[in-house]
Amino acid sequence: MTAETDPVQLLTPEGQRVAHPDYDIDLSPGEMRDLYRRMVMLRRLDVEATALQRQGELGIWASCLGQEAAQVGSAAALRPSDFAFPTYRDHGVALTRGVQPLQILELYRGLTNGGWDPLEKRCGLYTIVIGNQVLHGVGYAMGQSLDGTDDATITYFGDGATAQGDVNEGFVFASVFTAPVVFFCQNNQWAISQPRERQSAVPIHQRATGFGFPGAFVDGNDVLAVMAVTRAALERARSGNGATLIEAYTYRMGAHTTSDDPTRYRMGDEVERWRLRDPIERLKVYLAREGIADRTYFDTIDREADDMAVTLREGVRRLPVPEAVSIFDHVYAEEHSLLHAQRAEFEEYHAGFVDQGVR
Amino acid sequence: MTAETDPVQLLTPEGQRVAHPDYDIDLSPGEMRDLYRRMVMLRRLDVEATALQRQGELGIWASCLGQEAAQVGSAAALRPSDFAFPTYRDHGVALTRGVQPLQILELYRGLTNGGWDPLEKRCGLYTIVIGNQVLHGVGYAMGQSLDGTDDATITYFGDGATAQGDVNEGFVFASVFTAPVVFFCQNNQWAISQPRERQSAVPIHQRATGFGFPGAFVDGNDVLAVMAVTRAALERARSGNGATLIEAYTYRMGAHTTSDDPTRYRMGDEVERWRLRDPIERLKVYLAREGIADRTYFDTIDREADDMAVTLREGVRRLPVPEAVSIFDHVYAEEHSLLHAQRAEFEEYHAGFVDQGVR
Amino acid sequence: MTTMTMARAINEGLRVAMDADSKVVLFGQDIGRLGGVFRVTDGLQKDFGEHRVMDAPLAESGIVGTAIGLAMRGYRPVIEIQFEAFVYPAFDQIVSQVAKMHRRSAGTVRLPMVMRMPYGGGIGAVEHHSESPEAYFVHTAGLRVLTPSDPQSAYLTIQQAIACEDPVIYLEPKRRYWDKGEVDLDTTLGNTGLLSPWRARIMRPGTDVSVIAYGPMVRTCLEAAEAADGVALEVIDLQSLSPLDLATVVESVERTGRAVIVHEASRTAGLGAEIAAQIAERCFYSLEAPVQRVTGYDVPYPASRLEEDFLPDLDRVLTAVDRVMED
Amino acid sequence: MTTMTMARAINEGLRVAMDADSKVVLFGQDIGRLGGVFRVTDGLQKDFGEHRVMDAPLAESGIVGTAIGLAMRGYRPVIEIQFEAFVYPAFDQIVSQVAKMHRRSAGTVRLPMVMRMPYGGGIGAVEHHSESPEAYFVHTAGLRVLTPSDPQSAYLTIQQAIACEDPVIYLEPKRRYWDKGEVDLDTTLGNTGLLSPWRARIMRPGTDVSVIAYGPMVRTCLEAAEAADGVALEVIDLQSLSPLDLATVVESVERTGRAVIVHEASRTAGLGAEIAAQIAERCFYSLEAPVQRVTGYDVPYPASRLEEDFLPDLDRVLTAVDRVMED
Ligand SMILES: Cc1ncc(C[n+]2csc(CCOP(=O)(O)OP(=O)(O)O)c2C)c(N)n1
Ligand SMILES: Cc1ncc(C[n+]2csc(CCOP(=O)(O)OP(=O)(O)O)c2C)c(N)n1
Ligand SMILES: [Mg+2]
Ligand SMILES: [Mg+2]
Repeated sequence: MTAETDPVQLLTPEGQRVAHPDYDIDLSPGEMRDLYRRMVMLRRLDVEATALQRQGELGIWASCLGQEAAQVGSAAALRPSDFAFPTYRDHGVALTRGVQPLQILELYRGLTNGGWDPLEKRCGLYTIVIGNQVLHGVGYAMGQSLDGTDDATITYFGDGATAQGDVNEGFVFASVFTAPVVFFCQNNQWAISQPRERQSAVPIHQRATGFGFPGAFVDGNDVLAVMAVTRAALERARSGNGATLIEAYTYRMGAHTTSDDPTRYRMGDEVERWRLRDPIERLKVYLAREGIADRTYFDTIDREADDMAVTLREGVRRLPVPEAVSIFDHVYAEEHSLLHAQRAEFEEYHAGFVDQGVR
Repeated sequence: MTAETDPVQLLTPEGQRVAHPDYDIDLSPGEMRDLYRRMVMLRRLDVEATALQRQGELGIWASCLGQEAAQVGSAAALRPSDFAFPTYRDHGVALTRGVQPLQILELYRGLTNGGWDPLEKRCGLYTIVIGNQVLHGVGYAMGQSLDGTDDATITYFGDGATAQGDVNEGFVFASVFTAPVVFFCQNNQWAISQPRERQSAVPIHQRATGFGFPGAFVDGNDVLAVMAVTRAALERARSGNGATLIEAYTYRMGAHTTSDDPTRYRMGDEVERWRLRDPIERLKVYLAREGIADRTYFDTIDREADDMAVTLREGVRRLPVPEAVSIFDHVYAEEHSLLHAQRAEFEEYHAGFVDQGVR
Repeated sequence: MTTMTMARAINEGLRVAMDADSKVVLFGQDIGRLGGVFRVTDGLQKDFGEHRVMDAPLAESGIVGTAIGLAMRGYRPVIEIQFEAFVYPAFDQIVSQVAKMHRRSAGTVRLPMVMRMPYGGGIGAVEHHSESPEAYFVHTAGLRVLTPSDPQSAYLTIQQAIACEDPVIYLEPKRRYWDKGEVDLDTTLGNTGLLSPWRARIMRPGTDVSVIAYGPMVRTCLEAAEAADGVALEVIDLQSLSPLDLATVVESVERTGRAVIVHEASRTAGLGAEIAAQIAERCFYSLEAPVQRVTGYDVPYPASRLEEDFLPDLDRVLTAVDRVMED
Repeated sequence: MTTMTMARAINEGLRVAMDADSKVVLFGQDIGRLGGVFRVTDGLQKDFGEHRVMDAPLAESGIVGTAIGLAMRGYRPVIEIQFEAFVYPAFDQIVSQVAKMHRRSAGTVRLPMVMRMPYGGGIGAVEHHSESPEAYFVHTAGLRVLTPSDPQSAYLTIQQAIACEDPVIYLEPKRRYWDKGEVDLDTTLGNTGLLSPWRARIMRPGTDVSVIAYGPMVRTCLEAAEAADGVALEVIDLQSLSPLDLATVVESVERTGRAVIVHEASRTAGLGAEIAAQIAERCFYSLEAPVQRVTGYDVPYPASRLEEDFLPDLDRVLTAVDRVMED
C-alpha cells in the first residue's frame, strides 16, 4: 500500500478537471448531467425530510447533507444486477438503486422498519446496528461468486463503524473467500460526537492491506473521482480479484440526526470550511464551464426537485398507517400456532373496544 | 511497516548465533540457562499431561509442544509487575508467571475453571472463548496507564483468533488509547484443522499498521529472538508509545487437543520438517557449543524434570475434588437470597441421600 | 426533597459515586462532551476530567471487554451502552466473561462493573431503540439486574449498583427519563434501610389484586390502579430483577389471591414467566385465579407508529385485572 | 429401520437435504476435512465438494452474518457453531438481523437458515462446552428452535429445519450424539404425518404425572419412568422449543393433574418457567399439585468433576415426582 495522503481527485473544489495517474473516467455529457441531477434530487429530499421532521411528520431524520457525491458517485458505478447494502444515512444509494423517496420516508415516519423489497431493488434495507450489514454484503458477494456471475456487491459504512468487530470480520471473510465486494466507507469525520481519531488512530483506508486487499482513498466530495475509484474496485471484484476498501473523505454537514445537537461537540468554522468543498457546486461549476449544462438545464432540475418536494410533502401525510394487527404479520414465513393464537387474542381484544365504540 | 518476509532470528535452527540489524539481546549465562531450564520443564509438563490424559487422569489436554520458545521467551521478557493474559495452550506463560504445574492441571482435570489467583500471579486465567482475553488485556493496560505506572500488559492469542471481532476491536482500543500492551500472536500454522490462510489471507503481523501500531515478525522457535522482540515491544509500551503486534512463527507439533485427530487434515511430513526446528534443541546446541552449559547441567535439568514428573503424577491423583455444594460458591461476591435458598435446598436434598446411605 | 427528572437523578447518583471513589470511571460512546444521547452523563467529563469520563470507540464488545480489564486493575467501570439493542455485540463478553469471572477465579477476581443502558419503548424511536432484553440477563447466573422506575429509585439504585461488588446490568426505562419526581438527595447508601434497591417496593397497597411491574411499566400500573373501578390494586415495583425479591411478591399475592404481571418484553420466556411460575408454585393454595401476564407480543418490536399496539397500557392492565377478578 | 447414532442420523439427514436441493450449503469451523469436532459433517465435503461444505474462519458473528447474505442470495445455509457457548459472539446478528429480517422486509426476504450447535453437558468437557442457551433463543421472536432427543427425531428434525422457510436454531444434545437408535431412513418430510417435528412427542404414556423434557433430558426422564415405583409417568419430548406445542402438554397435564419439567439450563427465567406458567394458567382447575421444575441451578456451569451435581438426573426427577405426588 502506498502511504498516499492525498485523496484521489478528478475535480478540484473549484470545479477544475484534473488528471490522476491511476484513475480516470470518461462520461458522456448525459451521464454527467445525470450525476448532477441525482445529487440535486438527493439534497432536496434531505432538506425536505429535515423540514418534515421539524414539522412532526417524521420521527427522526438522518441527514446526508454534504455526502451526496460519495453516495451517488459510488452507487452510480453499480450495474443493476449488483447489490448494495446501505446504512440509515445512505439515501443517495437507495435513490440511485431505484427506491422511491416516499419509501425512504416510511421508515423515518415510523410506519415500517423496511420500506422496499431489497431483492427487487437489489438494495438492502437500511441497517441501524452499526456494522451488521457489512457481513451481509460479504456473504451476498460470496453467493455471487458461488453462482459464477460477474456481479459484485458494495457495502456501506461510516468511519465509526470501522471500530466494530463485524466490520473487521467482514474484511477477514472477504479476503479469505476472495469475495467480489467493495467496502465503501464514508469517512464523514464524525460518529455522532466522536471524531475519526477515536475510532482509528490512522487513516481508514490504511486498514485494508493488513487484511490482504487494497485500500483506496478518494475525495468523497468529488463525484467523478468517487465513481472512478468505485468502478475500478468493482472491476477488480468482477474479475475475481476480491475486495477493495474505499475511504471516501467527506463531511457530515448536518447534525448526526435531527435528535442531535452538534454545537455541543464541534466548531462551526469546521462546517464553514467544508461548505467550500460542496460536492454539488463543484460539479455544477464544471458542467457550466464546459458547456455540458446551462442555466436552463439547472432550472429544469430545480423545478423537478420542487415537484418532488411537493409530492413528498403531500405524499408523506397520506402514507397509510398499517393496521394495528399487522404487527403480527411476517414474523415468520410460516406463521405458527402460538403466534396465531396471540393474533387472535389481539383481534378479539380490539374488537371488544370497537363494540364499545372506543376505537 | 516493512514488508519483511524473514522473521527475526538470533539463533539459527542449527544453534548458530546470528546478528539482526534491529534486535539484539545480551543475556548472562545464567539467564540463558534459565530459559533452557524453563523450556525443558515446560516440555516435560506437556508430555506428562498428555500421558495423564491418556490414562484418564485429565479430561483433556492442549499441548504446547513446539511452542516452548514462543511462550517462555515472551513471558520471560516481562517484569513481575506486568500482567499476562494467556489462552488455554499457554502453559509456558503460566509457568513463567509462577503458576504451579498442578494448578494448571486442575483445569484440565475438571476440578476448576480457574486454578490460580490471577491478581497474585499477575497472570489471567486461561481463556477458552477465542479472543475474549485480548480485550481484557487492552483494558488492563489502559488501567496501567491511567495509574501512571510504566508497567505493561501482554496478551496472547493464536493465528485463528485473528479472525475474531474481539481481537480486532482490541487493536482499535489499544491504538486509540495508546495502551501499553503487547499483542503476542503465536502463529502455530493451525486453528484446529484450519491453516492460517483460512483466517488471514496475508501474514498476521501485517495486520498491525492498518490499526496504527507496528507489527513484528519473529522466529517463534528461537527463544532469544522472541525475548528480544518482546522486550523491545514492552519497552515501547512502557515509554508511552503504545501497542505492538508480534507474530511468533511457530508450529503446533501435536494435536489441537487430546480429543483431536490431526491425521485427518495435515501431512506427517510437515510435522517432520518442523521437528528440525525444535526450539529446545536449538538452544541446547548453542549453550553446549558456547560452553554456557555442559552435559552435567543438562542432566541436572533432566533430573529436575523427572522429579517434577513424579510429583505431577502423584499430585494430580491427590488433587481434592471440591465438595459438591461448592458449585454455589463465588457466583456472587455478595451471595443473594435466591441463590442461598437454592444452596440450602441442594444441601437438604443431598443430606437426604446421606441419611439413606446412598451418597 | 428536590424535584428532578430521572435522567438527572441518575446523573446525581453518578456524581455522588464518583466523588466518593476515584476508581469509579465512566466509559461509553458519546458520554463526554455530548453527555450521552440522553444527557445522563451531562457535565461529568467537564467536572471529573477525561480520565474519569472516557469516550469509547464504537464497539460494544470492546467496551465491555476492556472494562473487564479495567475492573481487574482495580477500577469500578460504569459503562454506558447507548441503546439496549446495541448490547448484543457485547453479549459474549457479558455472558462468558463478566458473569463467570468471579466464579472461575474462585472468588479472587471481582468485577464491580455497572453496565448502564436505556431500555424499553414508548418514545417513538426507530428499530433497535425500544427493546427489553432483561430476560436474557436475568437468566444468566452471575449477573445482577436492576431497573429504577422513578427518580428516587434511580438515584439510589445507581449508587447501589456502583457500590456492589458484583457486575450489575442497570436498565434505565428511557420513556421515564423525563418524568419528574421528588428525590431525597440526602438518603445515602448507608441509611437506605427498607429502601434497599435489592428489595421490591410496594408502591401502592391494595387488597384485591397484586400487580407486579418494573421499570417503565410501574407508572402505567399506578395509573391503572388509580383508574380501576371498585378494585383495589396493590402495585409492586420489583426494582431488582436479579435477584428477584420473591418474598415481597409472594407475601402480597397470598394476601390478595390474584396476580397480574406487566412488562414490555415479549411474552414467551420473558421475566413474567418466571414470576408467574413462582407465584403459581408458592401460592398454589391461596391463588384464586390463574396469574395473568400483560406483555409485549411475540413479535419483533414494531415500527413506532404501531408501538402503542404492542406495549401494555392502562386498558390492557385493567382487562387483565377484570379477568383475574372474574375467576 | 437402521440402527445408528444420533450424530450419524444428523449426517444422513444433512445428506438427504443436500441431495434434494443444491442451494443447501454447510458453513462452519472445521466441518470440511475434519468433519466437525463431533464428526457430524463427516464425509460431506468429500461427497459434495468445497463449495457445498465450506470451512469458515474463526469468527461466529462473521459466520452468521455472511450466512444471512448467502440466504439473501438464495442459498439455504446450514451453519455449525462448534459449541453452544461460541454462539454468543453471533448473538447480535441472530437477535438483531436473523430474527427480524423477514418482518422488516415485509415478508420479501426469507432467511431459511439453520444454525446447528451441540449443547448441554454431561460429557466431561471444559468451560463453555456444556451450556444450555435455549431460553435466549426461545425468548427471541422471529426464531424457531428445534432439538432432537434420539436418532429418529434427529434425522427428521434436521431435514425439517432445513426445509423450513424461517431461521431455525437447531440444538444438538451432545451427550446423546453417540446414543444409538432405530431410524427409518425412508420416512420423508412428506410422509411424517404425526411425526411433525413441530409437535411434541409422547414418548411413553402414563396416567399419574406428566414429565416434560427435551433434548438430552428425554432419555433421563424415560429412565426415571422406568425406575419409578408405582407411579405411571407420561414422558413428553417437546422437540420444538419455539413454537412450543402447548396443546400436547396441556392435554397431558389435564389428564394427569401433575407436571414435572426437566431441563439442564439454569432455573431462573429458563424455558421451564414458561412451561410452568402456561400449565399453571391453562390447567388451573385440573392441577393437583404445584408444577415442579428440575433444572440446573442458578450458577455458571461447573467444572466437569462437579457437573453431575449440577445436572438433573434420575434421582432428582424422581424426587420431584414424589413431591408432586405428595400434594
Ligand atoms: C452497534 C451500535 N452501537 C451504537 C449505535 C448508535 N449509533 C448510531 S449512529 C452512531 C455513529 C455512527 O458513526 P459512523 O459509523 O461514522 O456513521 P455516520 O453516522 O457518521 O454516518 C452510533 C454510535 C448503533 N446504531 N449501533
Ligand atoms: C469463540 C470460539 N469459537 C470456537 C472455539 C473452538 N475452538 C477452540 S480452539 C480453536 C482454534 C484456535 O486456533 P488458534 O487461535 O490458532 O489457537 P491454537 O489452538 O492454535 O493455539 C477453536 C475453533 C472457541 N474456543 N471459541
Ligand atoms: Mg461518520
Ligand atoms: Mg493456531
